[in-house]
Amino acid sequence: MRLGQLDFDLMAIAREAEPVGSFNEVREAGLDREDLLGVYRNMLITRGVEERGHILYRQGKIPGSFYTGRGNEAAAVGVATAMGPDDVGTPLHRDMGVHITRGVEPWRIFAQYMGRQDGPTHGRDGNVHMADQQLGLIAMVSHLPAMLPVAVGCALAFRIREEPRVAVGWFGEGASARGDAHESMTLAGTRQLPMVFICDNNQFAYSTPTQYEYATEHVADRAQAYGFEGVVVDGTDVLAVYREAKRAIEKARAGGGPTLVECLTLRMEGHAVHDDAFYVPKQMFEKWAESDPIERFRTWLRDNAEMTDSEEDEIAASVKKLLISSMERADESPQPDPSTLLDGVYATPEDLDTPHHK
Amino acid sequence: MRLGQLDFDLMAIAREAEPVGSFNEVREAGLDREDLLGVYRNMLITRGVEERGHILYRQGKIPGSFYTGRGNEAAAVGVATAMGPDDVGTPLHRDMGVHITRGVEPWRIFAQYMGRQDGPTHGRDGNVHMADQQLGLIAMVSHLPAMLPVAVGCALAFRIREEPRVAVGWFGEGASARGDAHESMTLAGTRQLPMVFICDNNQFAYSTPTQYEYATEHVADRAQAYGFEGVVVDGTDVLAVYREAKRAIEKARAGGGPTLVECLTLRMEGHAVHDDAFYVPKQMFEKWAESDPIERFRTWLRDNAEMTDSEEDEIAASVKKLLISSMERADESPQPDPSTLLDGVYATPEDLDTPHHK
Amino acid sequence: MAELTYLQAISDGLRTEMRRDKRVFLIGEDVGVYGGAFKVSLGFQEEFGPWRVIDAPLAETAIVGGATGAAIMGLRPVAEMQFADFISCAWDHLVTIAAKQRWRAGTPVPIVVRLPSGGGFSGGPFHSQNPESSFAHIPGLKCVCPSTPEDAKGLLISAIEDPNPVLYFEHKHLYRRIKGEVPEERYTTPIGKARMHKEGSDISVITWGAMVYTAEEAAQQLDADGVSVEIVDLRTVMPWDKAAVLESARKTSKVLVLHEDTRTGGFGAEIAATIAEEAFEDLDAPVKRIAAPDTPVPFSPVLEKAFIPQVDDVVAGLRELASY
Amino acid sequence: MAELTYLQAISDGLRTEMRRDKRVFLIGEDVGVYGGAFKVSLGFQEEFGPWRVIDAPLAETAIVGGATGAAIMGLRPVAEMQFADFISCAWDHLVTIAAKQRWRAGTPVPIVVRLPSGGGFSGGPFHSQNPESSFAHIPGLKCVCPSTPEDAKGLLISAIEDPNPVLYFEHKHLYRRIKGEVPEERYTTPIGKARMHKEGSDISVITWGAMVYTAEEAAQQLDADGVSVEIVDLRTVMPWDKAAVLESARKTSKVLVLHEDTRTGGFGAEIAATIAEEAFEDLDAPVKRIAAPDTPVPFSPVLEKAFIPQVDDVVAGLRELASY
Ligand SMILES: Cc1ncc(C[n+]2csc(CCOP(=O)(O)OP(=O)(O)O)c2C)c(N)n1
Ligand SMILES: Cc1ncc(C[n+]2csc(CCOP(=O)(O)OP(=O)(O)O)c2C)c(N)n1
Ligand SMILES: [Mg+2]
Ligand SMILES: [Mg+2]
Repeated sequence: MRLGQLDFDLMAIAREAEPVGSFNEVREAGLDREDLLGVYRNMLITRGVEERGHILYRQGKIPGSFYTGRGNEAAAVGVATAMGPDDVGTPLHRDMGVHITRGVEPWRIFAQYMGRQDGPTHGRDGNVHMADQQLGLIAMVSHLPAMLPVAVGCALAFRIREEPRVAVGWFGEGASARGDAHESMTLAGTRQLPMVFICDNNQFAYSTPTQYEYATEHVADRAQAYGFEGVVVDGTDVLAVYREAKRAIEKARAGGGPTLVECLTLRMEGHAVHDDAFYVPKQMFEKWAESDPIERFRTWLRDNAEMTDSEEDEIAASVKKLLISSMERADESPQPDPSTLLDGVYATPEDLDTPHHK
Repeated sequence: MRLGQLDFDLMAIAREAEPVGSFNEVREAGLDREDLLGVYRNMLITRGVEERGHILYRQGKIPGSFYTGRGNEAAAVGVATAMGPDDVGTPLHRDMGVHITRGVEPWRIFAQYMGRQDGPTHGRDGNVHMADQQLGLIAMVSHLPAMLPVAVGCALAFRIREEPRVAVGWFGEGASARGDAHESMTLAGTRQLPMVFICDNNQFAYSTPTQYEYATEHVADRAQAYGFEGVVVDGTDVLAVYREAKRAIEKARAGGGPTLVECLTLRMEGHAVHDDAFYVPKQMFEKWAESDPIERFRTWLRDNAEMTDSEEDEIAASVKKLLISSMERADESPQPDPSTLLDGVYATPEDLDTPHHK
Repeated sequence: MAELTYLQAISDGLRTEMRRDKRVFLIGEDVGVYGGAFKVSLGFQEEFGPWRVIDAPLAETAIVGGATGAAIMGLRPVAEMQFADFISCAWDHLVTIAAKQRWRAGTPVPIVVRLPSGGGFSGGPFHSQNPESSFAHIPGLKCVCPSTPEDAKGLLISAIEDPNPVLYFEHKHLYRRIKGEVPEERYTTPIGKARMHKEGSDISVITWGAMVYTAEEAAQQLDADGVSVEIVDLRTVMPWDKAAVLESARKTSKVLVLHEDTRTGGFGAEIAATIAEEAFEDLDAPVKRIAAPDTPVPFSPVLEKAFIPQVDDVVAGLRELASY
Repeated sequence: MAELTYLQAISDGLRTEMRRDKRVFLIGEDVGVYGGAFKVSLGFQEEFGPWRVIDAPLAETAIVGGATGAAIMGLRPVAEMQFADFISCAWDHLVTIAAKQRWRAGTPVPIVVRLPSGGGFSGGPFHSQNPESSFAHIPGLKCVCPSTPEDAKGLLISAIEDPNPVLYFEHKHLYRRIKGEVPEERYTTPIGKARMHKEGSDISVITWGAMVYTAEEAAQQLDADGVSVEIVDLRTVMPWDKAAVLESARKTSKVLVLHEDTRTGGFGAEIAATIAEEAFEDLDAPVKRIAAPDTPVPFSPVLEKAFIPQVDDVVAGLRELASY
């Protein structure tokens, strides 16, 4: 269900991915029961971090604005789960699940939200403008989709060194309109680099519906225009997202070149806290609320992987405990020291003493 | 014949245009015999201007570098012939034929080449970086394809004012890799603006072959990714180019939205005078030399429109006369006055006293 | 006269011109149904329709470059950047085409680019910048930076009327904080003319945008010490009012140049260098510059406070000059 | 020591690093088979292969942004712009990501962007510019502008070694015109250190790039009048060698700042303002700036001659200072 129909013929040539059915199918895709419960847990943490963040914001503990990825938990966690330990990615402002899945500790995220010393950017940047490079993530900038050329550059490095690594770059359907998306896909496609493009298509760019951002049925239909495959997947189906991301990543790793995986969701909140999303039709919210990614996966786990009440409660409880202790720990983190403001504008040779730069 | 094959499957969804056969077909497309001889004459002038320019350059009369569009005469003249009097365009460095067809006097072009006062830019810019706005053309900048957003803006103005006018924007297959091309096509496609994109695909971007610039069979295959039609036409067949450009322009005028017309040619000289094009395989030059646009049209005119020897000689002679007198007149044009260097950095209200700005 | 906020004055100016001149239209991200990120164009699409208040794709080069094309065809586009920071994505178009087309090819480019700029509310590195100096250096572009509601309206109308590309820097931190009397009728505020914000005799402060108010608070403290501070609000950074600045410098013989953008290569350098060269004989002290330090804009309030010049910093600078 | 042209010295520096360090690679338009528009990398693809000398698509943001990604993964990319003018297409990437990533996220971005810049041969508005000031203002970027073959090699190697984004401005008008002794072995020239081009006692000229030679010719004429001119070749515009500049200013007490870029908001303003502020007591004359006028770069030789500062202009400026 797309808001506003285009009154001309559309190209539709991306493959539309099937939903995931049985547990066996998932096992083949490489996830055992423990993995699945881990995925579920990561989705709970993801939403929990953003919900708590929202509370902290309303309490006045978070400066500036505040963004969440509600509705995108399956897409973010699903893709991140498919990444290998040495793969790298450039997640965006709806992709908290990527940070969580890669292992960023929630207390550091709360510290980031609050602009504290222990946030990944030590209070220098806000909200999800952060990343732990040791976990293979690169911190986003506001400008969209300006991280895509950087992600493609990572893929280029892997190709030059002939390493079996893949770079994953995220972008929104709105940002797909910008030149950076085009130049990135052109370089990745012409050189068949080990790159996977993930489009978080949540159907709105702030208040702007998709027909003013692109003129195809799917963003993924454009992949062919860059010499690679496009896939559209239901972004609320974490297992389908995982399967498609896994295929794309392993294809890239095997030298098969890039894939564009479009995860279709709806942004279930306003663009940011200040936005009530009045411009999103009620029935759209209602319809998409029916396929809440977490509730959907919870049901699947109960029906297909015999998740028990006690397992479910245990996970919920441990996540809650984690979140509370994380908020407390973050709140103990000091404010950054203004006397350090000028430090690190320029890197020193010592900064390069990292595994990467050996 | 494309240099270097891509080792993966390509999308090919643009329509490949038929060559033009009979005179009747052409008449239907809107050209009578006199028009055809005019087209032929414009092609001769186009090549003549660049050949003479080349001589002037070797004589040291032209500063800086020097570019020609040899091999692109049919594409440029064909498209310009299809444009209506109130249509506008942003031709590039291979499109001398557009300036000629729109009526720019050759002596002004020679003056431009030589950096004289009577060139359209009065010596402020060089070579084809010029245009006569009274003739509906906008002067290109070096940056490619930076004029496309401007052309789309013209189309936007026509749409806002609901004028039956069309904007034509040129770009090379190499420049198709840049973000400006993507943003322009995105805006034109989502808003279905009265815009025609012309790709001068001469198979090289300086020394770079097409497989490093785009990963589709044709550049025009990308049109669908922007919600409009793509057409590939033999750029050495002036009548086929005319027909396809005419269709596209009238479709846009009628509210049918943009079209991307790709004119396939080979750049028959180096990128600029200093470049001997050693990187272009000899047999490519040989093959394409067989379909020289002017020779090809000359033959067609003799076979299909009974162009007589005397007509042919008369045209050749009058063109030669025009070129010689134009070079003389241009050579009489004074050098620009250095004391005027600072004039016109900022426009004055009087500058807006043009038909456009009423 | 009505009392309007700085934000309302911008809306008022834009609405006034759109009602008066059918050639004026607004294009930008979310300017239509949503009324723009800051609601400057709230209700405009209802009044002027979807083809004069255009929700653009997320594509700054298409927005500003498209504005240029429409302007060349005779319209009067106003392009809105959602934040000034994103103008970096159209920097190429502005410096390569918009700035040079008149001089090069005789083609005027009467566009206005609206740039919600400036910090002070934890916008972080990409929602707080003041990029005027990156444009003021480019011949052919004009840059205006109003500080009062009255000038915000008058300069916007002047910018739309101007036959050149004009970058209109609207300081976000003034949007709702600053109120003032604004004439209801249409009027213009001349581009290139400074405004005497406060007369004084001992030290001149040359500044613009939100720093005008920082300077004002600092000046009050120095008045208490019996030091009379003059504040010249530049209003236009390019072309800047050299005559007014030099006059003030010659009068007080001590000058502080103050801006919110970072120091090195900021536009204050041009102003300070010019004063030091042309008023050399009249100066009793070196021309002092106060600006943000050379770092990106920090997110954390404690860091941002250390970044953006504060009243105390200006007071200290003025005292230093007073006792020179 | 071999005598090399400025261009050969650049090739030599790049080849030296690519042989020494497998992490170094070159990416740009036509740098492979063609060897680059100016043949700096002629033969490199044969020696280093197609994945270390990469013919990129015509897409500057992909080239420079890709370099950033590869650098973050541990490589040492050198990105070539075909002409410095086209860096406008990657300005957003450089100021938004490359410049800020270290400060913001602790991620160094060790890239070099090579920029064939400058005029003097009728390149016109888009093949002649000197855009250093558009980057020197951005905290986190470094800008080097060598004027001699020796410095061209040494500064390129230093730039590649440097853990930051370094813009390497190579002046096209020096490529084949300027020859000099260049050590065959590997060496570095420190970034941020000026070079004393000519000692003198009466007037200091602070300059860089091709203007060093214009200043030299002018200085010879003044020597004839018995006026001793000192020429400081800045070599690095960001970070610039303030200590050396102030030392020279204090020594001669009269300073001319000279650059080929346009005047208003050019980097000369920063230098002049700093000298005027920090050497205020030592100056016997106002700090004078000579630069190109505020217009695009003209194509016609007669116009370009009126645009680029000429020896006569510098002589006149120096005489003016001498007789102040
Ligand atoms: C280059 C650029 N222009 C404008 C903005 C302001 N902005 C922030 S988010 C946003 C909408 C993005 O839409 P989309 O790409 O679909 O991502 P979503 O927020 O929907 O996940 C806009 C316009 C920006 N961040 N970057
Ligand atoms: C943004 C930009 N980058 C680089 C250049 C330098 N350059 C001039 S022409 C050219 C090749 C253009 O190829 P194409 O678009 O195919 O046009 P053609 O010259 O083949 O007609 C290049 C790289 C440029 N003009 N603009
Ligand atoms: Mg979206
Ligand atoms: Mg080409």
